[in-house]
Amino acid sequence: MTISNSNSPIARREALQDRLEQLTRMVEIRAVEERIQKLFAEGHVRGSTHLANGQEAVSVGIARSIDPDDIVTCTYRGHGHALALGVTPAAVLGEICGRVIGCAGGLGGSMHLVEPSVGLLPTAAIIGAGLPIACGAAMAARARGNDRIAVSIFGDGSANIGAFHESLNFAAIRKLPVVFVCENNLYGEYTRIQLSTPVEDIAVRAGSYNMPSDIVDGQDSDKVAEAMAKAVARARRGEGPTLVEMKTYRYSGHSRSDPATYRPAGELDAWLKRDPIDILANRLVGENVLAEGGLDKLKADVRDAVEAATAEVLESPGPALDEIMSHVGAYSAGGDQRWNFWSK
Amino acid sequence: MTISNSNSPIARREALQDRLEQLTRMVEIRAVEERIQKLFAEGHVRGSTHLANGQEAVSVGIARSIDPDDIVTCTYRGHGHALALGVTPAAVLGEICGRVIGCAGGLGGSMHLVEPSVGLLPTAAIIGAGLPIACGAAMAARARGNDRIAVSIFGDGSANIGAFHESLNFAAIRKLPVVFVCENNLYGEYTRIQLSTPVEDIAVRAGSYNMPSDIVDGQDSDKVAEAMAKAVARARRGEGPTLVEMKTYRYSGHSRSDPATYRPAGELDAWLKRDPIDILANRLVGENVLAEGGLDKLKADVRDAVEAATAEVLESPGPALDEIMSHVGAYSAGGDQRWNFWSK
Amino acid sequence: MAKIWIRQAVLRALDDAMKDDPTVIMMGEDIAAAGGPFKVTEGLLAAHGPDRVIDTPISEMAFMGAAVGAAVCGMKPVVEMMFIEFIGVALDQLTTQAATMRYLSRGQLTAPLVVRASAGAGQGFGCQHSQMLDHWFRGTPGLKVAVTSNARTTYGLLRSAIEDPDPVVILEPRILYAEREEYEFDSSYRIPLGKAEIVRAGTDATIVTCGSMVRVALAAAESSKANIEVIDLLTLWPWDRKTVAESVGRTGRLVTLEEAPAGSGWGGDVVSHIAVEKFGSLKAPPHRITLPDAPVPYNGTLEARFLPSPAYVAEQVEALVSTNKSPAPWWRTAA
Amino acid sequence: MAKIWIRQAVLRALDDAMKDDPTVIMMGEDIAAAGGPFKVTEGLLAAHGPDRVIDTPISEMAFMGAAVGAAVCGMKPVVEMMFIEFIGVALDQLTTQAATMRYLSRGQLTAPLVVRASAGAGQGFGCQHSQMLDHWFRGTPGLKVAVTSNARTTYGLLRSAIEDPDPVVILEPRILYAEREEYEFDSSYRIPLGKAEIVRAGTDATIVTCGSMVRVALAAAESSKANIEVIDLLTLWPWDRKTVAESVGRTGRLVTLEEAPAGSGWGGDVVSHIAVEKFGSLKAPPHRITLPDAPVPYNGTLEARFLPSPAYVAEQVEALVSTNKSPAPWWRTAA
Ligand SMILES: Cc1ncc(C[n+]2csc(CCOP(=O)(O)OP(=O)(O)O)c2C)c(N)n1
Ligand SMILES: Cc1ncc(C[n+]2csc(CCOP(=O)(O)OP(=O)(O)O)c2C)c(N)n1
Ligand SMILES: [Mg+2]
Ligand SMILES: [Mg+2]
Repeated sequence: MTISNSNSPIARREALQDRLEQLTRMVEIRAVEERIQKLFAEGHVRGSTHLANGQEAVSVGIARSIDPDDIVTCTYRGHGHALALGVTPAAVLGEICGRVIGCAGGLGGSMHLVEPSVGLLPTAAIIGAGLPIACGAAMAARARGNDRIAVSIFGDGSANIGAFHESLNFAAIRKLPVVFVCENNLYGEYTRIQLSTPVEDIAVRAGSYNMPSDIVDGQDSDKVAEAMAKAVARARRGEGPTLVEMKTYRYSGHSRSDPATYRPAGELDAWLKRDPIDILANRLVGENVLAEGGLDKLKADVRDAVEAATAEVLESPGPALDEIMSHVGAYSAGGDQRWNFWSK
Repeated sequence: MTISNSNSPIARREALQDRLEQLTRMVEIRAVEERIQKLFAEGHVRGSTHLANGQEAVSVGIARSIDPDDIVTCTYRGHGHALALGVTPAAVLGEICGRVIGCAGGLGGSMHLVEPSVGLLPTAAIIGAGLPIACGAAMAARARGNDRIAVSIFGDGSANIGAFHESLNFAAIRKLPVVFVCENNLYGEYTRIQLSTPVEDIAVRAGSYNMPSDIVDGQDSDKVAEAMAKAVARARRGEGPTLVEMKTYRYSGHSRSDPATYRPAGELDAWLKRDPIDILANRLVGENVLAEGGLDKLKADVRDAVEAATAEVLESPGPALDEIMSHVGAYSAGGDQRWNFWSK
Repeated sequence: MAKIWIRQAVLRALDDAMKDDPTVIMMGEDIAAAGGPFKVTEGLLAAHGPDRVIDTPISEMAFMGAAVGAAVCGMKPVVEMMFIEFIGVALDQLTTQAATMRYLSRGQLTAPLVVRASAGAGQGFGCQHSQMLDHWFRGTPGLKVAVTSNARTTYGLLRSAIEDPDPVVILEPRILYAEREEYEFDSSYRIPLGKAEIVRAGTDATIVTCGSMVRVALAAAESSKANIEVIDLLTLWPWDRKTVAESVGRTGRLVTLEEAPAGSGWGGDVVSHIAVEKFGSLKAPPHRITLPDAPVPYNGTLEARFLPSPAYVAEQVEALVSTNKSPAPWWRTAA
Repeated sequence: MAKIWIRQAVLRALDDAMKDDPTVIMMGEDIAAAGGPFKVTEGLLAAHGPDRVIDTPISEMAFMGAAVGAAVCGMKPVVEMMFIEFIGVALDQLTTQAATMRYLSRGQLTAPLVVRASAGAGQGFGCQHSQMLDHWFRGTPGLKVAVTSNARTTYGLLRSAIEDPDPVVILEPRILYAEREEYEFDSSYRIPLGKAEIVRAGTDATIVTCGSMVRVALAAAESSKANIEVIDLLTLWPWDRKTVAESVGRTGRLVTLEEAPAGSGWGGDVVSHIAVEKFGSLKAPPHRITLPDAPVPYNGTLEARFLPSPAYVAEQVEALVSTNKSPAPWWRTAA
């Protein structure tokens, strides 16, 4: 369990090839989300924050299926994805608490996580914004003669916005190496998908673009990884984009203060019975990777690590006042500090 | 052939129930388009103008299938639709020549035709803009407890813009009484549909919204009317929207100065063999509505009428200078002169 | 007089407008069943039904455009943009379609819709959820823009906007929703669009401001040695040149307090107009207090510095009054 | 020196930039196979291939956003918005995503893209295809905006924009494309963003203008009794305060000539800045010559009246110089 303690996003990402680490990371995501909830109550978090507990298998299943070189765009509901991709708990928690230690130095907040070294572009707070950006990243990869791909992660509700349609069409006609991942957690904010979307499966929309699609059990990280591997391979072969729909569920409300009273009785309980952490843990016991009952120990260890990261965060200062003006344009930045995706 | 001489848009519209008038109107549209081309060469037309010759059957087929009370939104390629809906040749030509006699008094120009009395909202110069507006018109009709419907007409290229997707989804989830009509003339500007759109039939996109669709021979006005009647009836019954795709072709280039060299050899000729005017004329001969060879006489008569309308237009003055400031807001309008769609 | 949350003033204005006019309908994301992300539409669905209070898919272009179509056809749609930034995916429908409807029909058709949006900074929503963005709308021929500043102006402006025969944008500073204040509803109360209000009389300088900065200006005036007049501009377009010019005529000094960077703030237009109208008669150069030219920071300390505070405003105005010279903003010296 | 069409200056700038920098790519509707709706990209496809000169579907959000993604990942995308109004369906990607990329990554990532668009009135394209709309972008932290005015500035600004490490909007007055003028290409020629140019020296008044209005100002100056200095502002944000202030310091009078209604024109910011900087030393009130607050009319006579003509500008400036008072615009008296 030492792997999780690495502070290098790249090392954390590479570690995900390890079976146990896959489980550990899902447990870590859950623990971080729970800690954020608490930090919110303790007054350390401003604005809003969008937890993704229940959706950990999607995050880890994606992250283990793509290279650190590949580019990822995702939404404000991005804590889990960021952690899975390799961003450290301290960098995630730090950003959410507005500290220098945060991945955007406390300037961005919960909706704007970023880590170029593992391909994570700043997560966007505007619905649909990440999809065309992923298309552009894919264009760049192709122009560089490189087999990198781009992944864009968004929700079921986001499949009703114009950018979804334009992006899928654009990627299809240009055969771009993009994987569009729709996390269908059945709700967009407080609205159940049936009330906003006249089809049950977002995946059917791929037909409008002559694009292959897949519908995946998003609670099973192995199934997620399997579907991703297929779509990623297709993209790398230059055959174009795929729309992959992950059927999943968020245990919490939409954002911090939402008690999610709009959910029908019993729905949450049914999903809890298929908890992604339990599903993988049971399988790992079968695989002899995890000892019977080892999950509890794992959880405790991870919780300790997250607690330590939290302590580190709470000791970290906020950004200096002159950070306000330091990253507006090249003129304000004191020289070019840009990340070069192609230097590796 | 006296019907076409009526100057009332409503009377012109109602006349379309007559078989011969259906043909006459198509001939009129063709003649007006040709006259516009000439007016352009003569220096009477500013900016750009988008002819729809070859697509007359779509215009007339739609107009005869809906009531003057129904609302229509369409694009800058709207001369034919305006004439079919009832706008007079003088009002269309007048607008394109920027004269007071024009349907927007010369303030709008070729891309902005309008005639509230027959339900034509100002045609929009921005791709996709008319689709959500039609949804809103349909909402208004329903709110008024009325069985009016809305029709939105747009091109194949417009089916790639975000507003298309959002509007079809919105109309479907609200079961709005809208008919979405896609005039698939195989090109968006100078780009063949295969280069912008990975599916051959726009109609398949209805599947993304669980919406019925239809693919229609757009050169046959009776087929157009038949498909429209079905979709309109469904909308009036409160069962929701339909996407109707008209397979058609524009004989001219995209806009005034486009020689359309991007078209494969023989394509235009093949379409000319299925000219919508000829198709209907032949059928009307069979129906004993038109005498053998009567089409030539009809064309000559219509050309004379269009010439007369053109003369009237060219004698009409331009708008007065104070029109610049007279229609910006209620404060500038000298009282409320608004059209009440519900007074009828 | 009862204390209410300002969000209740929004709710009350919407509810009263729906009661008075059956053509008023509402559209937006989660405004109906959930009562609105900021709870400003709570209870409207129950009171007016799902045909009038409408939850939409996440499709700003569709529902913004549907509002245009419904407005043209005789309804009075009130659209909620949850955060004003979201109209960045649908601006065309408002500024290019709705605003030209009257013109393109020579006065026969209009689009009398209202776009209401929460706007502004101060709560840690980050740089994509914290702007005012009135510059996207201001000066668009055919479109009006107003900003609310408390319960009374919220009620008065919203009712006027809904009754206006042309399209209107109402920006509601989000930070005010959860403020409580004394306010007695009067359902006939209206604030005419285009009229500013002098909310504090003074003799040394006129602060022209709007939105949540009105509170800041008033607090600055309270604490300041200078005797400051404060104008709540209320409508940013078309704005009330007469009230501002008369006030500046009395005080001799104009200060704009804007929640926007200088490059896009409404103060440019105000200063440029008053500089002409009062040329030669001002005691000091007109002075603009704006945000720095930077995105809104998330961190609380930075965001608090980013926004003009009462102390900073008082300091700036006092410097202007005492020296008759424009004081520098903090961020030039800080960087 | 050879005579060229101004559209050729666009083409030459794009072609040279693509030759010099293999990361430069182009996207837009019909820019490749068809050579562009205004023929400003003719031949680029043949010269640089379909991977670099890209025809897009009618999907402004997709290709504007793709430009952001490609820019972040090391390309230099140049996007054509055929008419600037079309960005009304895609503004978010430019002002909310591209402009915050550097900030949200603390300087690690930027979106060095260029949006080129044809803009402005004068050719009868009607009110939805004839605006400048610089106010949608101006003052957005992280974004620059410039306007071309002839072949030389077109070349110089475009090259600089493509080399800029941050996002830039270049507005090209459409009416100029078909103008011919003498111009010698120098592929090393650049106009630094943020720098204005004095294009005519004078002593009585400074006209600050940009775009196609530069020609109007120069013609007005030629014909006027007043001795007029003309500044081509070139970059609207950030604009060159120094050059303007120095000029006005010499002439004592500031006139802005803007192709925009007063409520959204850039002149507000210019006047408000200069009114402060030159407080007490101006001979006359700053004066703005703008468009009326109305949509652009289609009819040619009306559109010609709608736009400031050289005669009108000369008349306005002469009135200002001779009376030291701001003359009224024609449309108040006309209506
Ligand atoms: C353009 C835009 N419209 C609306 C919102 C507000 N909003 C934030 S999250 C959300 C729901 C998104 O639902 P979904 O796509 O299913 O993602 P989830 O939150 O379930 O992960 C909405 C409407 C936004 N951020 N941007
Ligand atoms: C948002 C937007 N993007 C681009 C344009 C420019 N434009 C005008 S017509 C056109 C082609 C439209 O093609 P299609 O929808 O097939 O209609 P058609 O012209 O064939 O009738 C384009 C790209 C526009 N008017 N609006
Ligand atoms: Mg969801
Ligand atoms: Mg077409």
